Formats: sequence, structure tokens, C-alpha cells
Amino acid sequence: MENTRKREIEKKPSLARKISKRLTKLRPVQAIRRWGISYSLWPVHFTTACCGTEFAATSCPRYDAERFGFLPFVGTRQCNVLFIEGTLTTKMAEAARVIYQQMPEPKFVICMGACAIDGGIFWNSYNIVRPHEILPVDVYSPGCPPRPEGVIKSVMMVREKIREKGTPYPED
Amino acid sequence: MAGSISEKLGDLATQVSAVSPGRLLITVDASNIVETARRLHEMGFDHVKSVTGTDYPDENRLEVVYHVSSFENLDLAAFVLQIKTSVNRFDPNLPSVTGIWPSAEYLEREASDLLGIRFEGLSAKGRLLLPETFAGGPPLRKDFKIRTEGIDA
Amino acid sequence: MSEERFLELLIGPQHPGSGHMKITAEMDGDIIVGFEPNIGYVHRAVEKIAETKTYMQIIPLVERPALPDTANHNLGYTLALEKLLGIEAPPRAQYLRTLLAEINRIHSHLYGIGIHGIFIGSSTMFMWAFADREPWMELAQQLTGARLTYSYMIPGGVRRNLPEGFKDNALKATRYMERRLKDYDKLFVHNPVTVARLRDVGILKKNLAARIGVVGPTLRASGISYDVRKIEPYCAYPHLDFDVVVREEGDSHARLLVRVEEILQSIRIIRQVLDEVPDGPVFLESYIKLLSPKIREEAEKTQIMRFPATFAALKPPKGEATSRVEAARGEVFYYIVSDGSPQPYRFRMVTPSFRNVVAFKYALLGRRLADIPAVYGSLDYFPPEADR
Amino acid sequence: MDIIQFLLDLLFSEAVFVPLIFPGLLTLTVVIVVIIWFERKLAAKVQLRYGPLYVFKPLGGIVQLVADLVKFLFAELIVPKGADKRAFLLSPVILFTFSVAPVVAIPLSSGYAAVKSDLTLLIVPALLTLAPIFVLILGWSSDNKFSFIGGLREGYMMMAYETTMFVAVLAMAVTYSSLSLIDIAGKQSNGLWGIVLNPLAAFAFFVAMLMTTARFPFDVTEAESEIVIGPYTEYSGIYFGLCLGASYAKLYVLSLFFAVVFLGGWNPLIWPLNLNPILPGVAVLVKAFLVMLFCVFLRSVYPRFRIDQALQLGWHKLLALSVASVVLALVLIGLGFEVG
Repeated sequence: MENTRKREIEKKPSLARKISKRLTKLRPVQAIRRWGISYSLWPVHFTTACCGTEFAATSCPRYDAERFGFLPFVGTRQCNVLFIEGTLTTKMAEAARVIYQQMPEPKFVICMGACAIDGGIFWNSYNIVRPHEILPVDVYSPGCPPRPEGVIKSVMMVREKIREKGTPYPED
Repeated sequence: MAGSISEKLGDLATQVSAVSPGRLLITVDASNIVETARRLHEMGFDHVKSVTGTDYPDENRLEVVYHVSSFENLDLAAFVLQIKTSVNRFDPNLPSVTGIWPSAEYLEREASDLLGIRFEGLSAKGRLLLPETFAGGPPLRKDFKIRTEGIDA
Repeated sequence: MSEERFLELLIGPQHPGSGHMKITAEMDGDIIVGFEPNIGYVHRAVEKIAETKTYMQIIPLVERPALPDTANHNLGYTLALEKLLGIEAPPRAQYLRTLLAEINRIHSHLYGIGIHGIFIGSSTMFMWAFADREPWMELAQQLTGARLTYSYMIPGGVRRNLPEGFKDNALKATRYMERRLKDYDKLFVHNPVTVARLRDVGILKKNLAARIGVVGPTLRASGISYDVRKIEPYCAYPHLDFDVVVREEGDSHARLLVRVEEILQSIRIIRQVLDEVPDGPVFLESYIKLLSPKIREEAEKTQIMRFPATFAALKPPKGEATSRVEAARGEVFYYIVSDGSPQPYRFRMVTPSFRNVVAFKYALLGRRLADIPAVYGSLDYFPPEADR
Repeated sequence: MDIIQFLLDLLFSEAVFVPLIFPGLLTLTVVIVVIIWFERKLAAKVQLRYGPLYVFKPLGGIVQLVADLVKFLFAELIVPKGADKRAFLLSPVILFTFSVAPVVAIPLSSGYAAVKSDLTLLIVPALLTLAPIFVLILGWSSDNKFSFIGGLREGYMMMAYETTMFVAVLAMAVTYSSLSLIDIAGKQSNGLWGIVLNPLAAFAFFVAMLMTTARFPFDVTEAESEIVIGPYTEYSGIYFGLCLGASYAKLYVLSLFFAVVFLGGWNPLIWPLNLNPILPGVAVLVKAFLVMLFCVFLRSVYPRFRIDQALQLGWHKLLALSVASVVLALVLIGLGFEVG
């Protein structure tokens, strides 16, 4: 008796979920989803180090990343791109993890600068963390600091990645 | 300049000398640091530029350097006083000069964080730059090794 | 009950108004009763790493903490190193150093004004300031080959000579900037809303500012005419005619105005430098002699200097040197202890932002929550520079 | 057949057509998409940039917001651990509903309105008053200090602007001696628009409108450098879209209201065109759109006020101004000035 009731409770949401899942697996829906996400990459406002100056320059007049729908936004809950702008220190790494967890799926991580790849000029510092140890990085953008063109290129690469491979659904 | 300072400090300072244009070296004993600070402050040296230390493990001493100058008196501003004192590496205790120079607060906190010097009378506790969980000794000491370039790196 | 009167607000490190630090603010309603900046989020151990690097490798290292203001940090370090080595750069190099330092000061100030703008909600000011940084970075790029990290000043001179057509471009940029500053004035600097937000906010009185040891525009906005360029002139500054911008109010708006007026002074300096730059070598003759004849010929042809081989393991004699220069955010102070080996025994760098961090507490207590970004922006606080 | 006929009748009856299609939800969606695009483009123009461009290049990226909406639609919906789940999930929906609802009371021509009442001038502001309460609730339920502060700020602002707004509306009621929007628009047919008759009321209402919809320079509820995005900080996915939409819906409704009361409504259109209910409606919509454009354009001109300054302005200056507008209206009436 109890078992059947339990199954019912389990079944009820799963039916709605099934339908929604079936719907989202449809080709046109998927295409729309990819199109929407790829044109609406919002990086969260999280400056980890000095590359932030060049990151700011990326969305400013000469380079204007907003042309691509790339709009730096303030809250973690609304954004889908985490930019690691340069060195990640031990203290900041904790924050970076929390922010990554706060962001809704689907989300992407872009690492900017040599420091975010393997420490760069600070490779032997006692206080840095390599981002790939704590976060699933999608794209690296090399340079110290990368020029804004390089940052835009890395955004383009994420876009291509979304279009070619799609993005996982949160429940998968 | 060196003359007037050594006159003011009297026998507090073991050495007052001009090392280069605009730079004066004052060596004092660690116990006299607050009194020295007070007298220099009376002369018009109103702020501290830097509080730092150099570790000499061979001599078992930590040389603490205060760089002091003036903002309000522009004649004194041309001079940077280098006040040097030494403390024991294993028991680096120094009285805080924040009572006389509030500008030393963050500098002293940094020195205690990175060099392990204990400043008595410093109100703020806890680490400043390093994470609270940082393990290992004060990083700016010479026995704190980091990786270096080379064959064995 | 009394403990629950206050709301503890943690701002940052991910917060649009915090930058790279965590601010613990205790709020009594809308009033700040406790304020503790928790810095160190960008502490990358520059001082420790410097002990493992050769003197030339430290040049790019000191630039990284202060990315918007690399030239002045580079200059300060180079001056300290030259004091250790007992050399002095030729006059033309001194003028070129001044030129780059002032170009850098302008675009660093623009950075500060822009961030200040976005902090109190003017996105247009942010965009304009960042747009107008570009011509100056372009100029610096023409001179040095890099957008931000110039590494232009080396012991004994500068890396490159003045390129052709630079003077015309620079004069064009100065004229453009003067025009744009008038636009800023209308849109932001004297916008009634800006004035309402900034005037009488975050006041640092004259004697307080001196006591807590703030530097740069923050100090000068409090009525103290302390500018290292005048107090202890270096490079070409003794030969140049410029004014130290001082304001008496000591509030956030005064700090903004000091920044704007310093841009005008920098333009004045750049014009003088372009007119008066003497002819001659840009690198110390004794170092040029060390180059092999082929490289020397090439360097003479391209006007791009090459390092002599000794630079790879530059060994200054045993001793100490200190230097101070006026960077855009204030005085940078270097203290180097050499033990005669290729690496410094102790390298100390005190940056203006680190010395200004104390100002937060004094400027913000008793103010409102919305004043945090207004004061933060006015101090032009750059956390990587403070944490090093 | 009858059923189909019935359904068609139902769909085209004003009670359904107005709230759902024109000028209700459907039009609102299109207007929001276009106005946000305009906002971003306009700001970009002032700021020497292009703004959204590549998403649909032939039309200059006009579907940028559609892409953003699609992204929000497919984004994960996060309910924070400490949040009051029911309030957290319900209040944005109700907020949006109440922000759109007043649209039914706004007539778009003399014969085209869902609510045919003599009191429409009061219904619109009255319904709008309900929305901020849900901002307070959602700010509280998010279990986030910034949301909480944002919600409180919205509450304070509500008190400040609503008084002004109501007094300004009262001034217009006195001026026209009517409480029916249809009457009011009709009385402006002689070319004497409300903004000319009583500029004080128009100005007070306009500033109050900026305050209620959190436009610059009164962006204090969503002041990003202080409290992230204020009450909406914890919302992700489509719920954030709803919150954002609610703010623009409010702007839309108030702009329509402003167009009808102060900008002559559908009046430039002469008699034969009035027969078709849609055409005058388009005229009102265009006027409202221009008002909205002006509102969003202020973003690129002004920084933001502090909350105490905004409140001070609301209570000290605007309230006095709106009272003055009532006096002006009384004087007009007292002089025997017959409107319409």
C-alpha cells in the first residue's frame, strides 16, 4: 500500500518532466535553445586579478563585446559565463567555487591570461591556485594580459562550442 | 639634517647618518622605537611609508625597517628616514608605533602577517593578506622556500 | 536585542561594488557603523617571488600588480635599481621616461574616473573614459610596442627611441582629450546628480589625511601639496613647468576633480616634453659598447635597444637603495637590499592603493550604504596593486 | 460551428482582446523586446558603441532580447536553500500580473476599452499600487540581505512616489472635472493637451513615474554597485525575466496612462479614422513608446541618487509640486476656464 502510494508520488512529477524532456529533445527546440544561449552569454562580474582591466576594455567602445550579446552583468544567478580574469589566489579560489555553484546551468568557464593557465609570471607563488584544479574550464585565452581581441575570440570559441556540441541539460 | 635629528634623539639612536641625498639612516634599539617615533613625530615627521623587515638567518636577527617622512612639512618631505632596528628571529617582538603614527597600522599588520613580527599594542588581530587557513611559516622569511627555476624545479 | 540592531553586510568579493575584496559593513539602518575591508584576495607574493628572479626579470613583475599604471611602477623600480648600480640614464631617455609616465598617468586617471562613474551609476562616463583611454594606449603602444605592460624603462635608459610621426599623433591626442574633458564636465563631473552624490561625502580633513598616510590624489584633494615630482624631482621633471593640483575640500568630489585637473597638467607636461626632448642616445653609452658590433648596428638602425649580455645576470654591488615616484594613484616606494648576487636579497614595494586602504574606514563611518561605492570609486582603489 | 463562432466572438470581445492581445500581453511582449533593444542601442549610441548587433545583423540585432529570453527560459531555476519557497515562486508571477493588469482600464479610443467605467482615472494607479507589495514579499522571501534591502528600498520609494502620483492625478481630475479616461481624452480634442493645461502635474507625474519604475536617476531599488540587483538578486532563469518584465510592464502601463491623460490620447486622429478602434490605439501606443524611450534614455545621462536624496526629492519637492498643480487646476476652474 505504502509502496504504491510512493510510486504514485514519484510518478506524478515524472510525467510532467517526461513531457518537458521530450519537448526539449525536439530538434527545433534544441536549435532555438542553442541559438539563444550562444547569443546571450552573460559573464558574471567577478574580477579575480589584474586582467580585469582588459576585460573591462573588452566591453567598452573600441571593442564593444555587446555586439555579440555579451553583456557583463552583476548577479551570479542571472549569468552563464564565469570569467577567471587572471591569477586565482587561494582566498579568491574559494569565492570562485561558490560563484560557480551559484550560477544556473548551463554555464561556461573562460580562463583569461597566462596566470589562469599555469600561473604565468607568478608560477612559483605560494598563494595561487590553477583554475583547472577547481573548475571545469571550457576555453583558455592566453596572454599577459590578453588583448581584448583575444577575449572576444575566446567568447567566439565558447559560442562555437555551444553550437557544435550543444550544452548538457541540468537534469542529465 | 642629520645633525638636528641626532641632537633631537640624543642617545636613543646608536647611529644617525646620511646615506644618500635625501636619505637618512637611523639605527635604534628595539626597546627605544616608540620613544624615537614620538620625538620624530614632534619634529614633524607625520607618516610612515613602509614597515618591513629583512631576514638574516645566519646572524639570527630580523632587521625591521621603518621608512618615515612628512606630508605637512614640505621641507621635511624631501627626506626619507630609514629607521632600523633588529629583533630576535625566534622571538620577534616589537612595540607598535600606531599610537604615534596611525598610518603604520596596515603596514604593521602586513609585516606581522608576512614576516611573523608581533607588534604589541596593534589592535587588529588576524591575518591581513594571507588566507586564514594559510599553513607554513611567515613567507617572507628566508627559510620559507618556494620553487625556483632550474634543473631541479 | 542590542546585537540584533545591526545588520552585518558582507560585500564581495563577487559584488559589483567591491572589486577584489570583501567588505564587512555593519549597518544601523542605512548608516554604516562598522567597516572592515578584508583585503588579500589578489595577494600573489610579488615580494617573495622577486627574491627568486634576476633584476631584469623583476621589471615585468612589478608591472603586474598595477596593470593600469605600469609605466610609473616600472620607473620607480628602475630608479631604485639605477641607484644601486650607480648609473644614470642619458637626458633623452629621461625625457622619454617622463613622456611615457605621463601618458600612463592620463589613461590610469581615466580608468579611475570611469570606474568612479559606473560605481555611482553613470554607465556613459565609464564607457567614455574607457573609450578615451584607447588613444593613449595606442600612443604608448606606438612608443613601446605593448598595450599595457610596457617594460619600457630599463636600467641605463629606455628600450626604444621615439618613433616617427609620434609627435603629431601625441599632439592630436592631447587636443582630443582637452575637448573630451569639456564633455565630461557637462555629462558627469558637474552633473547635478553627481554633485549631490559626491559633495561632502567621505571627507578626509587635512590633518587626518596626513596622519593616516594616504597618498596621491586622495592626499592632494585634502589640501596637502605633496607630489614626489616636486618634492624629489626625478627624470625630466625638474626641467618641466607644471602645477601640483591641490583642493581643500577633501571629499569625494574633490578627489574626482583632482584627477580631472591632473589630466590637464599631464597634457601640459607631454607638450613640453615633445618640444624640449633633447637629442642623443636613449641608452647608456657604456652599455651600448658591450653589445656585439652587429647587434649594435641593428639597434642603431631600428632604434630598438638590445640588452647587453651582462643584463641576464645583473649584479649590483652590495647595498641598499630606496626610490619613490609619483604614480597615478600616489607615491610608489621601493626598497631593495642587494647582497651582490644576481637576485635581490630583499625586495620591498609599497603601493599607493595599499596605503590608501586605511582611508575607507575613516571616510565611511557614519555615512550611508550608498556611499560605499561613491567613496570607493573616489579613492581609485585598485586591489591587485594593494595586495601585490 | 456555433462553438467556433462563440470562441471567435470571445477572442475578439474587448474583455479578452484588450488584456491579451492589444494593448495587453502580446503587444507588451513586443514592446518590451523593442524597448530594451532601443534602450541598449540608444545607450550604445551615446557611449560611442554599437550595442547588440550580430544576433540578427540586417535589423541591427533587434532580436537580442529574444535570445536573452530563450536563454533565461532554458536556464536552471534555482530556489535558494533558505528561501520561503511558495512566496519565492509565486510573487514574481503575481507581481507581473499586477503590473500588466491596469492596462485593461486604459481606453485606446472612445469606444475601445475592456473596463467601461467612469472611474478609470483612479483604477490605473490603484491597481499599480499593489505591485510593490509583491516586490517587498519577494525581496523578503529570497533570504538574501541585498534582496531584503532592495525590497525595503522599494517600500520607501513606494510611499514617496505614490502620494505624488495620486495628487498629480487628482489635479488632472480637477482640471478636467472628470474621472473617466475616455472623457479626459475627449476633452483634449481641441488641441489643448493635459501637459499644456497643467504642466506642473505632468512633470510631477513624470518624475513619480521614473521613481516607480526604477529608471535613472532614481534607480535606487536596483542600484547594482550597492545591492547587486536589489530584490531580484536571487532569481535565476525565467523568473528573473518575469521580474525584469514586470518593471518594464509598469513603465509601459504608466506611459500609456501618461499618453492618454497628458498627451492628448488618440486625438490627432480625425473623425473617419476613429471608426476603426485599432488606429487611434496605435496613435496612443506610439506616444507611449516615445515616453518610454525618453525614460530609458535617461540611463545614459544621469548617475543615480542615493535613497535618502530620492526620498527627500519625493517628499519635499515633488509633493509640493503636485499640490501646487492641484492649486493651479483649482485656479483654472475658478477662473471659469472650461476644458473641452
